[in-house]
Amino acid sequence: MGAVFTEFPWGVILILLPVTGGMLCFLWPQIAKITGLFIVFAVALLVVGLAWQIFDNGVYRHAVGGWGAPLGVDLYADGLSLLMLAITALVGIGISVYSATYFKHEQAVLFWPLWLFLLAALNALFLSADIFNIYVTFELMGLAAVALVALAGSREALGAAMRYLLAALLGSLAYLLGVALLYHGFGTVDIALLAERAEPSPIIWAALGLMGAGLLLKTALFPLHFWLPPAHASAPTPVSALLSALVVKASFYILLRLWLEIFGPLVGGAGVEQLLGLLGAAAILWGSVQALRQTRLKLLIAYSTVAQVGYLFLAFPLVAATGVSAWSAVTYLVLSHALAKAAMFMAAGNLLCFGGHDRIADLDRVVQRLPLTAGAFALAGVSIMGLPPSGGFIGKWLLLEAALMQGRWDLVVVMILGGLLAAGYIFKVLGYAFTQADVSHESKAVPASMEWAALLLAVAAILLGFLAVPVLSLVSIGDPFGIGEVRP
Amino acid sequence: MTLLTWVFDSLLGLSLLWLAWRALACPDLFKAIVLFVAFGLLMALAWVRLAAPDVALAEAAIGAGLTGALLMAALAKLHPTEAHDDFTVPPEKNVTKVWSWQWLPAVAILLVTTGLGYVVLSLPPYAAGLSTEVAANLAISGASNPVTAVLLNFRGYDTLLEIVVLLLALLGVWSLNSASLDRKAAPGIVLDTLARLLTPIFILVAAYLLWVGAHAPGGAFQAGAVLGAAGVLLLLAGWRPRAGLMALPLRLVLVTGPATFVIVAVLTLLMKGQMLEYPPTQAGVLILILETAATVSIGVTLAALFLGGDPRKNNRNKNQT
Amino acid sequence: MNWNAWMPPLMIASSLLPGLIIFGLTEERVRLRTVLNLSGALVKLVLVGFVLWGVSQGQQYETRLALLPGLELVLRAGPLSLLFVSLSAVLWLVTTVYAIGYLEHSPHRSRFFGFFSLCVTATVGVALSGNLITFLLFYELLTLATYPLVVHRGTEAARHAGLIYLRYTITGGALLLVATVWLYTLTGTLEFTPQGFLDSLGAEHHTALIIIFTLLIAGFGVKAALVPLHGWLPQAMVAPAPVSALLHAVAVVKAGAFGIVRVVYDVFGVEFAANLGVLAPLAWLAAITIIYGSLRALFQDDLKRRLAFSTISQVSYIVLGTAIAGPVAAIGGVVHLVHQGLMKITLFFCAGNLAETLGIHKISEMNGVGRRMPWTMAAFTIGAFGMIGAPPVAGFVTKWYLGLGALQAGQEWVIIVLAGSSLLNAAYFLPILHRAWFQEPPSTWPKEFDFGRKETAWMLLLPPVITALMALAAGLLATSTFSPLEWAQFIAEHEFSRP
Amino acid sequence: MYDAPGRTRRQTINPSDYLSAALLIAGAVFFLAGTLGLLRFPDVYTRLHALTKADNVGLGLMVAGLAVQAESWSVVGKLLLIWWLVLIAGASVAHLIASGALQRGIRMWKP
Amino acid sequence: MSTPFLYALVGTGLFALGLFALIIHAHLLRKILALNVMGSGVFMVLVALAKRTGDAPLDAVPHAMVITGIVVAVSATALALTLMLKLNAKSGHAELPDDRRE
Repeated sequence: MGAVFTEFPWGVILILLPVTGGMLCFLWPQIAKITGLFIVFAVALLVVGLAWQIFDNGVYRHAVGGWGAPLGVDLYADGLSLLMLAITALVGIGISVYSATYFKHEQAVLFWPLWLFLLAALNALFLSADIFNIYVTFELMGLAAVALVALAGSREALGAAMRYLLAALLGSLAYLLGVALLYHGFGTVDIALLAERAEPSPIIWAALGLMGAGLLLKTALFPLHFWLPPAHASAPTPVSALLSALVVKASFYILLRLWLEIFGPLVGGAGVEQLLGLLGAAAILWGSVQALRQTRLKLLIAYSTVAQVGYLFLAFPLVAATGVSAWSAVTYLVLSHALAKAAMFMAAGNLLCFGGHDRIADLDRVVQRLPLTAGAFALAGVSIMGLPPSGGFIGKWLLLEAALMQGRWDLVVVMILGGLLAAGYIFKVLGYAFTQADVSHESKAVPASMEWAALLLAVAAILLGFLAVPVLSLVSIGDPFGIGEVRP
Repeated sequence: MTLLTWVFDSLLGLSLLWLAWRALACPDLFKAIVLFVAFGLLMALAWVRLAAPDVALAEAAIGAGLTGALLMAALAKLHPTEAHDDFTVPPEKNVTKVWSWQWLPAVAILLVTTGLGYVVLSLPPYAAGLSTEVAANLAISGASNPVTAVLLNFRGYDTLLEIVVLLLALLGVWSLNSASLDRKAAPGIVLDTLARLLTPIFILVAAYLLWVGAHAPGGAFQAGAVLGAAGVLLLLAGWRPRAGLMALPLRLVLVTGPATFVIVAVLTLLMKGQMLEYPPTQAGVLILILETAATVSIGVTLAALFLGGDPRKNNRNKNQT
Repeated sequence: MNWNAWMPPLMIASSLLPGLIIFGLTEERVRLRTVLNLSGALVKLVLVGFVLWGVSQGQQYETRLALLPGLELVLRAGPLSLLFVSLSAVLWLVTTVYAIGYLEHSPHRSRFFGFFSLCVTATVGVALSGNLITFLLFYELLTLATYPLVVHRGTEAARHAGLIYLRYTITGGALLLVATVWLYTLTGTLEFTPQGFLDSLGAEHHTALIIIFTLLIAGFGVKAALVPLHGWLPQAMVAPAPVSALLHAVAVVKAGAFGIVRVVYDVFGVEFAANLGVLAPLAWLAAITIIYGSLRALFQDDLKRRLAFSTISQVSYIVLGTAIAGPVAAIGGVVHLVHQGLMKITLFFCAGNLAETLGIHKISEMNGVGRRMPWTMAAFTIGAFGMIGAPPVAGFVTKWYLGLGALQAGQEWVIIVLAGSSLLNAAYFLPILHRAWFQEPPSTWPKEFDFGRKETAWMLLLPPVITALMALAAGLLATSTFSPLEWAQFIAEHEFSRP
Repeated sequence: MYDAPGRTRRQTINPSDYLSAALLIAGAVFFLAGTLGLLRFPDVYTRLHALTKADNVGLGLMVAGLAVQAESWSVVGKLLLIWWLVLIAGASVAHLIASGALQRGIRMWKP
Repeated sequence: MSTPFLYALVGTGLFALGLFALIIHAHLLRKILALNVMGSGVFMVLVALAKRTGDAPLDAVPHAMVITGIVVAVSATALALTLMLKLNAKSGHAELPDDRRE
């Protein structure tokens, strides 16, 4: 029995299953919803299987076609990949449950196949060990995401989708040029082999510049964030949640991987980390201030994503001396932001559905009238602000610890300011949510499953605050950060 | 390298740059597209010079041909009513934004490009890449054309995902737009005849490319592109498939490629333990099966992309009203 | 895991679970809600009693939960914790009764009682915290749980007050976070230890430690309403009366003061802190706050605002007692935690009664109200005398020990502060009493509600009377076993002296 | 130009090579003329005229020149097929463009 | 300069041209063209440098990658064009809102 579990190719099925599901939804639209829900739950089970396997056997490597690198493409999963897959599955379930009632027939038929293809792309991306293969998964992810944004159909959404598509394609092309240089410099596109063969050279710098720029554009790090707020704000709600929670993280994950495996050891200490940290700090401040200035809820949340992405980059300059806590902080921030931001967008979607608008000043006592949704927003907000007890708090604690160990007071100040600004924009919303508006609006009932999906994800973001020890030991399997495994 | 080839290569390179520049800068969008198609054809020539005939075929068929057709169709829909004396659409106003700081990106890009050029030139003059690995395993790959071996065997996983990308693009297009299935009025006898005449030839050529791909330049993508071109021609001639075929049958054809890939992936996973690991003796057959399925899907998908919308949606809407 | 380890979580759960269930109830389920509230409060009381007895017998009650690698959540029921827990448990019961009466006809009661319970949960958590990060966790939870209570009325004014409240508390929380993390990077532990855990740090860290101390005090000082961080407190008066009572007497303000006590005694250690030279400025700050609060109170006509400034002044007695750095003064400071709670909650209950029964909000409207509501005003009088420090009410005991402790520590100036403050207290409370008892009542009250023959609803009347009696008892029976004073002495023996 | 493995290059020059060269050069001349016409003629109809006529003949000559070099008849067949395809495609498209231009009322150039 | 490097430089030049056009032009059709030109540039770098094998057999891996890339590019172009048309139908402009010059 055990052998079946430890030998089963969970990782491969994680990619093939959603692809199959997407095709089934495409072929038989009438069963799209059922298929979609089934696949998403099955994917979650597969992730559990993969986790079991990785826990037993250590890292997972699958040589597609039996060739192995450098000739073939490898799939690879360590603790970090596993965690990304897990969060994708978890948020995916929340989003699917939400979408099952959110999308009505016409849109539902379109949503499910696109979402399943996106899920396949995400899984493939987190499992890929091959930089060209990553390019293909990026395109799969990007096209699916753009089509999903455009599902909203409004003029704003179409414009935002267009801008998003252009940015995504530009990012991909820059990335691909970097891939070309790396391949011709070192004769392979396998990450592990590149890590072995690469040595400091102009090629490395050019590849870092190109791939870095492309990935930063996709990750929407300030000042390359211009495409994100309109896209995330005007997309259909579950799509906004998907984009902010998962898609942005995917490109960050690749950036992190490449940095850890290839670029970091070669160009570390040359100021790249400082630049990333600086941009991260700027993103936190700029994104937060912009969020504070918004009068529309979804735009506010989108700008909050811009700010939260900044936190992820603060870790880069802090790694040199404190390895463990800075990367652990990043892991934790990624996880908690995924959960919290998905919950927050869903809550915003519920409010939009309830009142027919998302003007913050007219929220009109939704705390009383839509308590589950308001609760979801508040709990997600706690994590975003980094208040205890929440996943966001753990991430912020670890990051602060790293910054203080290095005496980086500038970053400490930015983090604290970011937290205060976050509190500012979140309580701005909550304040109006408690307050009676001047004009009362008609309201529409919100389906219970949409409220509960948001609330449960938010609760998960809070509970994450108590799971740091197991989660951090899980992520250290395979030593993705090069600092040793922490086995409980 | 002889002087002649050097001159030729330099001329070709400069022509490419010049055509690209004109295509991007010329004020008339129609001309820009024509120039872009010409650019694509010259690219195909460059691929031949670079000893990449497979890429040349793909570029000519997909990069220049189908992309050009898509661009033209889009332009026609963008300005559907305005007819012009010189047979083109009106020049775009404000072709380039008159920015006083336009020099800024120009200088930045120039600097970056110079750096990139330096980096490219810093590469060693000889590098084997993966050529030895490919050659060593070619015999058991099931195809003697190394490009096909890479596409369908060594890196077959990329191709699986790529075919899904194509399907996904169609899904995206369909989610945005619906297409009419009404037969266009009076396609004209010449075009009609041409389409009737060429379609069987195109199918024949596609089959040939597919078959030849195993050992010579060609393969599923080129064949699919030719098939797609046939579809484009038929659509241009006003031909429309029966509405009844638009639901499941069309979709089944569209997913044939990716579905076959997935099935083969699962089967090989079960048999050999690794996804897409073919038994050497059956590799040739499996590749042929995969390529055939892919060709059909690619061809139909490309034609459907040219149609530019969901034919079923339109049908359904009409039934409702 | 033995049973003792279950006690601290149970004490927290006894208010958390009812709170969570209440959130799920509809407005109409009044009876179930009341049952849940009261049974939660009673269970907590029983648990606290049990643990109190256990601790006095030398039992250990501790729970640990790994939070981060190398860092744990620690809940420990020590003597000092229990003093605060007992106060919270008792006053929660009383306030719940009062709140049920007070909010009888107002909307959103499920939400109110839910957050109310959460608030108590956070307070108990703050009390039981065994290290600084646990403290921080519950301290922030307290901020979050009180915000909905402050903005409960849903008016524009409430929203504004909530904003100001958050501006102060969240900033304070951020300072605390920085200080805590910084401390952790220096020491690698955050465990509350009698006499502190910083002895081992060399002199080169002393500047950093002074800054950390300042940050911590600033962080806690926000909730403890130390001048100049007190600005939110008068604003928060917009909340319903039970909330004000809770904020002022039990939860928020006390959590801040308690935090300062913890920092001085269990993080830095009195001696270490005194050697660092940080206690004298703290004492001065407390003294300034005492005088400033009293002075401002003098000029308020709004009853609740006057009480709010009085709170600012009174809570700093606790800080003062802590900062004087002597064992006797420490007893005075710690016991005031309880005494001030009992007295101030009485006063706020009474203020609420006046508002709910007669529509009185201003002191100038209180002429002759003692005749109309004798029981309420009797309770008010006891509370007021306690605040002034007149024997035999509890407040006197505090001031006595503070003065004695100051003399013992050689800080005579404190006596002047105490005397001045008492004079000012008298100056702003006695006129109220004079108006209430000796002026002629007007022909009509601003907004009178009919309660038949009774002066007001019994659920509103009973709580202030009980708390007033308790304040009286705490003073009269100060030397009996299990009196707050005895317990404070027990704490001083166990926690503040070197083992 | 395509260096496929297995194919050997002939190094000596045969008489047939001269024929090829002549045909190819002649074809190139026609292409050049056609291109000039496309660029310099005044309206759409005359340009079409220049293009199709010159293209067809030019390509035919090219095909002939290459056919001389062909190794097998199947290659010759393929080359002829290409020429034939271009012929009918060119003719049809020229017709379509011209009729489209007429439909839209574009007048013919008169000197 | 040998053929591979010559074409690789042309490839970087195309990339740069495309990037410049992508930035300065407002019309979406032109932006799409620009992206296609950029893509061609990248593909050219990929294939050109693969010719550096000397006497060894050709390196087919980049060729296969470029074929994959071409298919991906046409997919993206098709989606982008449809999106542009839809946007044009809704807003009357084939330009992004911020880029439009009034």
